[in-house]
This record gives sequence, structure tokens and C-alpha cells, in this order.
Amino acid sequence: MVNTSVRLGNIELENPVIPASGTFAFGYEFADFYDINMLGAVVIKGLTRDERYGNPQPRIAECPGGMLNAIGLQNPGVEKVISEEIPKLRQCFQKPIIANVSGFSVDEYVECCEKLEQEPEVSMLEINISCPNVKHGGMSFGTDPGSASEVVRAVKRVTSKPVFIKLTPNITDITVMARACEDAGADGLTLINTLLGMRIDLNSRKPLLANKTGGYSGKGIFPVAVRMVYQVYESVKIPIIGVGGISSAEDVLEMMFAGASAVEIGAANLVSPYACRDLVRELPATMERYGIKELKSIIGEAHHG
Amino acid sequence: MVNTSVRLGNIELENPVIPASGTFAFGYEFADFYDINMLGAVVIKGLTRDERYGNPQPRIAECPGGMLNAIGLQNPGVEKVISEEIPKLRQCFQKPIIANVSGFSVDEYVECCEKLEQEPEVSMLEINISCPNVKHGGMSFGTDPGSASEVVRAVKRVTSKPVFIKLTPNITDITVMARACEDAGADGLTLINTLLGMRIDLNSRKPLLANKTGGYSGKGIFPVAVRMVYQVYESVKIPIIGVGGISSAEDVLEMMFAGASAVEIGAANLVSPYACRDLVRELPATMERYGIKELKSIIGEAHHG
Amino acid sequence: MRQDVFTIIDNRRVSPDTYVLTLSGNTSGFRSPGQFVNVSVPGFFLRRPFSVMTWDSEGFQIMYKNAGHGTDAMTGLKQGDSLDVLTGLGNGFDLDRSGKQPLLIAGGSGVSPIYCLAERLTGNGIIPTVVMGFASSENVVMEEELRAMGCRVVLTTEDGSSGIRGLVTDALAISEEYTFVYCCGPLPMMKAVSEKIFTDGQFSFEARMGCGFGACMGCSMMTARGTKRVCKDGPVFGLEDLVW
Amino acid sequence: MRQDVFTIIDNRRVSPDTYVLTLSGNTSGFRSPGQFVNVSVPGFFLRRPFSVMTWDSEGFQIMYKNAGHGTDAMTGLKQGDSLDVLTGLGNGFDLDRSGKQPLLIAGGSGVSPIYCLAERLTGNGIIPTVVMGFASSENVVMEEELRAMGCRVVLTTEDGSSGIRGLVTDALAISEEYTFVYCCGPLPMMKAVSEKIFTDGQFSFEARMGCGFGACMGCSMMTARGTKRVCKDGPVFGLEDLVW
Repeated sequence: MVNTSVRLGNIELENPVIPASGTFAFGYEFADFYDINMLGAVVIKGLTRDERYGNPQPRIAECPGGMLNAIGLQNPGVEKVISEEIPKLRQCFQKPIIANVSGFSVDEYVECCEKLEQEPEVSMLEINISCPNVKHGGMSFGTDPGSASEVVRAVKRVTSKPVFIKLTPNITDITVMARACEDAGADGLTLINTLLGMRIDLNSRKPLLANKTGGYSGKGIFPVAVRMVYQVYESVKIPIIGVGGISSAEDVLEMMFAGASAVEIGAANLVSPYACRDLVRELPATMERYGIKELKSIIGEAHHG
Repeated sequence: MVNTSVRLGNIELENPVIPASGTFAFGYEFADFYDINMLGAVVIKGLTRDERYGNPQPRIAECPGGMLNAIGLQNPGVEKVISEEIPKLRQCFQKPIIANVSGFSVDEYVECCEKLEQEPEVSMLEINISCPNVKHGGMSFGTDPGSASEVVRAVKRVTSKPVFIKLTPNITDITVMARACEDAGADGLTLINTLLGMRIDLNSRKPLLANKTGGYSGKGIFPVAVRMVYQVYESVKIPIIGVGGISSAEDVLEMMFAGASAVEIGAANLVSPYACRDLVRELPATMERYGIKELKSIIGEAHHG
Repeated sequence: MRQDVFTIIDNRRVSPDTYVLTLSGNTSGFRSPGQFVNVSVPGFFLRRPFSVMTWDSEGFQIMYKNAGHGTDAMTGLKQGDSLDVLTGLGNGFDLDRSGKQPLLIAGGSGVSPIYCLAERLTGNGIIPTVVMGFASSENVVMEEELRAMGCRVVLTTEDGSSGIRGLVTDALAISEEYTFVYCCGPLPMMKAVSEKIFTDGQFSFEARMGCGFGACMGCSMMTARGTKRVCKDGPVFGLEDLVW
Repeated sequence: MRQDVFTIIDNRRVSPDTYVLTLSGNTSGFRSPGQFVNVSVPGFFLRRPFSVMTWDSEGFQIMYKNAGHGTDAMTGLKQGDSLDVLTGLGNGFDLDRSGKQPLLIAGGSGVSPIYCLAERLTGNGIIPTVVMGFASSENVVMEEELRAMGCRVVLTTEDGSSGIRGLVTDALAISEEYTFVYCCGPLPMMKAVSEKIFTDGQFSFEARMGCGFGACMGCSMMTARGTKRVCKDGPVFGLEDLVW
């Protein structure tokens, strides 16, 4: 028997597999497909202070090795998320719930986190300072270490929950942002958000997405994600959730060798609603194949020796 | 009949298809496979002042949607390139030859360009300030607008040939670099170089490449390349050579709609030695399918209307 | 919803750009006409959603238009090939609301779920009127089959090469005798229909989807009840939901 | 070099982790034993290079070890499947240098080009001595075939479960009677062999390649004549080229 449990700060997870924000709705939709209690945790759809419709259609485009999305933070607003969505998820899910928070100002981040602080069903906050699809939707916070520090400090002041900061890969040196967040008191980091991409329709000769650019996710970004997790692991001491193109149990191991303490699964959920379930099921046998008994023992092993 | 000709500054190309540096050796190797005079131009293997062996093995790794390489600028040095390689290429190739130059200091770039200035067979210089695989192998010049300007100014002072600057995508805002190069006198830009990536071997639990990280190329980077060409086209007036994951005649059109005046083909050459030939052959029929008569008329069309 | 592997029985061109794909496999996830399936096309990342045109206990059919790289690849699928398909997605038409004289309106590829609906209605002994519009006579599909089923079929083509010249709305002798309207077609057509009908109705929407089962919000549209997902809350919406 | 589509005739496991793949198609690009082919494995970006084990006018065989995702996928290839293959790559062994009593030394998968060479040599009436080493008896391949060809075969296994216990170098009764040495195997083995032989020889190298035809410099190695590409300047190098 292998041990798949991992820790994120003070939270123990039965396994490292966590559906990523924006690819799992508010989670309960997937309870129709399988018992989602087999997941390590769930990150719910990113929320903002106010309800948002998001970007105009089309918001989705195919690309080699993945997809582009430009949803634009559609969500019912933090209050409805707390009053309606989280209770629905809690009815079918007893494992840790991670809320994902975006904002257009430090105040908005703070206001959302204050409200979430009152919600005992939320175990952890993932602060998104890296949404590529809305103007100032965190992206300016995501590329300036000073602004990022400011968000982290402000949020930490109003919450007792662990705070993970989700970083963008669209940056010259991600370790600078990672250290800025750590120094400001972040409990962990989630990386990477999507790569900024574009596709153009040859018939209309215009960008396929109404938003023109979109966030690129899927297998095609995996090597970039592994590289950034590897780099950041050498730069900070706080735990990292690795995300970006993971689509097999082997990818989970690779991301953990690079330095991830847990992983999020994004685009793969959209290709198959059973993607996370299948990963959880395949993980023990895959660990055995590579001679791994304790999953948490391999975190960052690619850096040793 | 469609017209596939395009211009790069004062150089007229019969078609926009150019094999990218480092994926076509010194060109004459491919003359064994087909008549390479059907190509728009050839960029030869990147050169430096001194001979370089490059990085230790392994230098190549597979990844979803493409490959990683960490060759490390292996080349025989500028003098041997001029005395041995270019003459061999010229024997079988009468179209424009583009030399690709890397350096570890402004002086080294200048010295190489001075020598190439004396070589009439070289039509154009592509200055690589973006090699991800050697320390200071241009990469520091590639992410700092001041250093990039300095290289461009110094090189322009010693050459009368058109100077294109090859930019890295591993940067927060590529338009800042593009404008810095334009302001410093660059005649054009080539983008993008490879994305920095990593793969880890699950058996050895170590990075697959001896260099640890490598440059990610192939279809998987195409949406990032299209986005950057689109962004840079709105920021500068000088022509752009689009490169990154192009593997079909449709991809050529998409890159040109985004704003490219010509394209370079990289990783596709390694999968099939006939990749560029096939693109050139398929281009006219593909243009007709999308109602294009004059190829140069579509450059940047995705920005109009 | 179910995820199953289906076997291709037939992949047939039925008009210059339109094909009917017949698959056999487990159809226990299918519930009502207007629902859709989401097909994993080999070589592509995202699935492609298609309305179901017919289904029985052995298999089902979809109609698809060659309109992009994914559907172009589908034209090359051969008998015996396997396809990974999510079935039973979305909410279909509500047959209970048809009344005795339902009016079915289809434009172009929208004929697929309308055909499925007609099959179920006639099976229940209800004879619908079907108004269907196409660009030109060469694009007309399923007309014979709908007539053979017993439907009253009114055909329109934009160039007048078959049936009435013009759009479906030009041919709509909308009267209060119709008990309910079911509609599927391009957005401008559905908007025009919604403004012209006297009775209540249901409209089936198409959208570029990420997942097809409510996870990604890729296909959201604004409705009178707020933002809804075409894939999970639709693709069939009531007249009262529509805001154009 | 040629690029052709080949049809799989057979894909057979010959030891716990080793397979022989038989393909039919145009072999006019093949010139000498020791050359390699570069196989496009469906679902993978880079081609995979393999030494040719046999070829005739109808087709060819390669031996491959299931050692990674690409070769693992190859084990699933079936009779009748098509494969895109670049053939006639690299420079093979020089048969003219064999002399009357050549010594052939193979380690593990290195037996593939050595087998090809033995076939050509015996075809020319030259009977080579073949020393071949494997990890264990279950890994031994092509021994019977080489004996049947008439070769003098010396077998070693690291665990002694077949033949002589130890490495090929332990079994090498190197004498000046051998006219030339041909060698293919793991680097440490080839290095040990190169240090022990009295005669001249040729050594075939393996490398992780990008292209396989000299374009990318992915597989460069240092030689006494400077940096050389295993794919284009090799994979066979002379003893005089080797720097370890």
C-alpha cells in the first residue's frame, strides 16, 4: 500500500489531486458523475465582490495541445457564492473547499476575504493575481512585486485561513513574484495560471475570441509549468501547488519531483468530467511503478543529488 | 495564380517560408533532400565569435505538442562559418542567406557583425538576444530594453545589412522590447524564440536535459507566438518575422493575419526534412481556399475593421 | 450523462457540406429530443457538441456541417472506427407542452434536433407542422423523411430554388391555431421567430463550448433569469428566457 | 535518405522488454549495416531512431527496447498499421575493412546492427566471431539466428544464467588474429572494448536525437576530429575518432 497523502500548510489532503478554479464550476455539478469526496480538495470557480457576466462570446477556442479561454471571471459574486454555491457543494463534499478570489483593487480582495473569513466551510483562500482575461483583473498585481505584496499583506490582515497566491507565467522572472509573495506573508503559491495566447479565424480573418486574447491551458503548457515550479521551489520555502497541463498520474509525479506539494487539474476536466477521478485512481499504481511509497517524500526530489 | 512574394525591408522574397536558425544546419544538408531554392530565404545555424561545442548531452527531450532543446549555440565560430559553411550553402542556394548572430557581450556581437559585413553572400543579419540555453547567451540582452538598445545601436554602426532582432517570449511585455529595438534602429524583429521549459525523467527523478531547462518549440507554442506577433504589430512599424510552432500553410496565413511579413519554420524541420518544401507547395492552394491573391496584402489584417 | 465508446456504422454526406454520422453503442443516457452529445474527435483537444438527430436502443445519429478543422476531420471517420462520446447532455424539448398542433421551425443544421422532436411527437400521435429553411435546394436535408413521417412540411430556400423563396419567417403563416412552437436555427432566425409567434415556445441554442457539462462557463448566455450555460441550463430555453 | 510510409507485418516480443518490428515498403534508401531509420510514432512529436536489424527488397526489421513512452506506444502497433519512416540515415559499418576474421561485439540492444552486419559478412563468405553480452538469460536475443548463420558466437550474461558470467570484455580473448573489430553497445562497454583491442575497429553510437539527419546538432559528440553529429557523421565512428 502506498501513501498518497500530502500537506498544504496546516491542511492534510488524502491525495494531491485538486480540480483547478474555473474548470470544475462549484463542484457539485461533478457529484452527478462520481463521488467527488475522492478528491484531495476542490477549488471553486473564481469569485469577485460583485456578480460578473464575464466576456462576450465566443470565449473558447481550440489550439494545438490545448485550448484558449476568455471567460472573464463570470461568477455570482462573493455573497451568493457563500449563501448558495458553497452550501450546495458541502452537501455532497466533505473534503477541504478552497475559494479562489479575484479583484480589481486591493479593497476588493480584502472585502471578499473578509466575507470568506466568516464562512467556516472554506478551508483555504487562493488569491488570483493573474487572470489574463480581464483588464486589471489581477494581472497588474500579478506582474508587479510591489502590488502583489500589497495584496498579500492586506488579505493576510483580514483572514486566519491559509492564503495561497496564484501566479501568472506571463512574466520575465516568476521567482521575483514568488519571493515577493512569500516575504509579504503568503502561506503558499499556486502556479501557473494560463499562458496568454491568441488564435485567428482564417475565414473571418479576426481573432477567434471576442476578447481577442485568451488564456492557454492544456498539455501544451506542461513543460512551462514544470520549469516554473522547479525554479520557484529553489526560491521560496512555502509550499507550491503545481498546475498547468497535467493530464496523467505520471504528470502528477513529474510536477511533484519539480517541487509541487499538490497539483491542480484544469483543462483536462473539460475534456473528460472523469479526469480527476481517473488521476486519483491511477495514482497508487503509478507510484508503485516508479518505486514511490510515500508521495510526500518525492516533493522537489529533482533538485537533490 | 496567386502571388506569394513578400518583402523584408529591402529584400524581396519569392515566398515567406524561411527555415529558422538551428533547425536547418547550414542549409546545404537539406539540398540532398530537395532543391532548397524554392525557399524564401534560409537562416543559418546561429554563430558566435568563437567556436562552441554547446551543452552536454542529452540536449533534446520530447514534450506534449513539441520538444525541448538545449543545444547551447554549438557552432564553428564566425570565421569558419564565413570561410567554409556559407560557400557550401551558396553552391546550392541562390536565394537570400540570413546569418544569425549570438554574443556574450556587445563587443562580441559587433565583432561578428563586422566580419559578416565583409561577406557579400549574407543578405541580412538576425541578432539573437534571446537564447535561453546559455548563461548570458543573449538572454540578459533579451529581457532588458536598455541592453537590447545598446546591442542594436552597436551592431547598426558596423553593418549596412538589414538587422532583425530575435526576441524572447519569456518576458512580461514583449512590446517594450520591440519598441526599444525599433527606437535603437532595428530594421525588423523576429519573434518568438523558444519558451523556457523543463521535463523531468520519472525513472532518474532528474531533469531530462543536462542543462536542466531547455527551449520549448513546436505546435504547442503557436498560440503564444500568434499573440505576441499580434501585440508587437500594434506597437512597432518595422516588419516582423513570425516564428513559433508553424506546421501548416494555414498556420502561415494565421501568423501573417496577426502581423508577420514572413515566417520562420523551426521544430517542424526536425520532424520532417521536407516540412518547408511542403509548406511552400501547399501555400498557393491554401491562399486560394481563403480567397487570397496577394499574400502581402493580408499582413496584419486581423487588426483591421 | 454518460461517457462511452461508440462504433461508427456509417458516415454519409447528405448535402454539399453536411454529413450524417451513425453510431452504435450504449444510449441509456439519452432522455429527450434537443439534448446533445459531445464528441472527442481524434487529434483535437476539445470535444465537439452536436444535437442528436435520432436515437434508439442500439445507437444514434447526428448531423454535422463541415465548418472547421474538427468537423473536417470527422468527414474522414470510417465504418468500424471508435469514438469517445459524452451522451445525454443538456435539457431537451419538453414534449408535454406541445399541445395538439405544434409548430416546428428549423433553419439549416437546426433541422437535426427538430427532426428528433418530430419523430417523438409523431410517435405520440401528434402531427406537427414543420417549417424548414435552407440557403438553396442543394442544402435541403430531411425533407422527404419528415414528410414520410406524416409531418406537414413547409420548405423555404433563400434563393427560391426549392419551396418558398425567402426565410422561414416569410413562410410563417403564424396563426393562433398552433399550440406551441419549437425552434432551432441561426440566432437571427430564432430572434425573428420569437418576435412573430403568438404562442409560447422553446428555442434550442448553439454555442462554442469548452466542456459541454457545466464546468467552464465557456458557453454562457444572458437570459431573463440571468446568465445561463447553454450546455447545462440549455440548450433549450423557453420563450420567456430570451433576451436578444 | 528517403521518407516513406511502411506497413507493419509483425510486431513481436522477443524478450521481456525487447520487440522486433517487421515492416514492408520501399527499402531503396538502405545502403549499409549500421545505418538507422527514424520512426514517427503516432501521438509523439519527435521521431525515434532505431538501427536496422535486417533489410531486403521488400522491407526491414528493427529491434527495440520498451524504454520510454515512445517505445511503449510502439508495442501497441499492429499488423496492417502504417508508419512514416525516414530510412537510410547515417553512415554504417565499412564492410571492406573487415578482413578475413572480423570480431563483432554487441551489448544488449546493440545486437541489432551487429546482426545486420553479420548477415552481410556471411553473405560475402566471411565468418565472423560474435561476442554478445546481456544482463541475464531471459534478455538473450538473436543467439540462435547468429549461430544458424554460421557465426562463432560467444555469449556472456552478467548474472551467468547463460554463457560466460560477466561482461563481454571478460570473454574477449582478444588476439591479433582478428582482422577488424565492429562494436555496438552501451558507452561503458564500448569504451572498455576500445581500450582492449589490438586491431582497428568501428563503433556504433546511440544518442538522443532531434532530427536524425544533421539539422539540429541535438546529438553532437566530441571526437578526435572535433564535434560530430551522431546522426549525420555517425552513428558509426572509427577507433581513431574516439575520445572518451
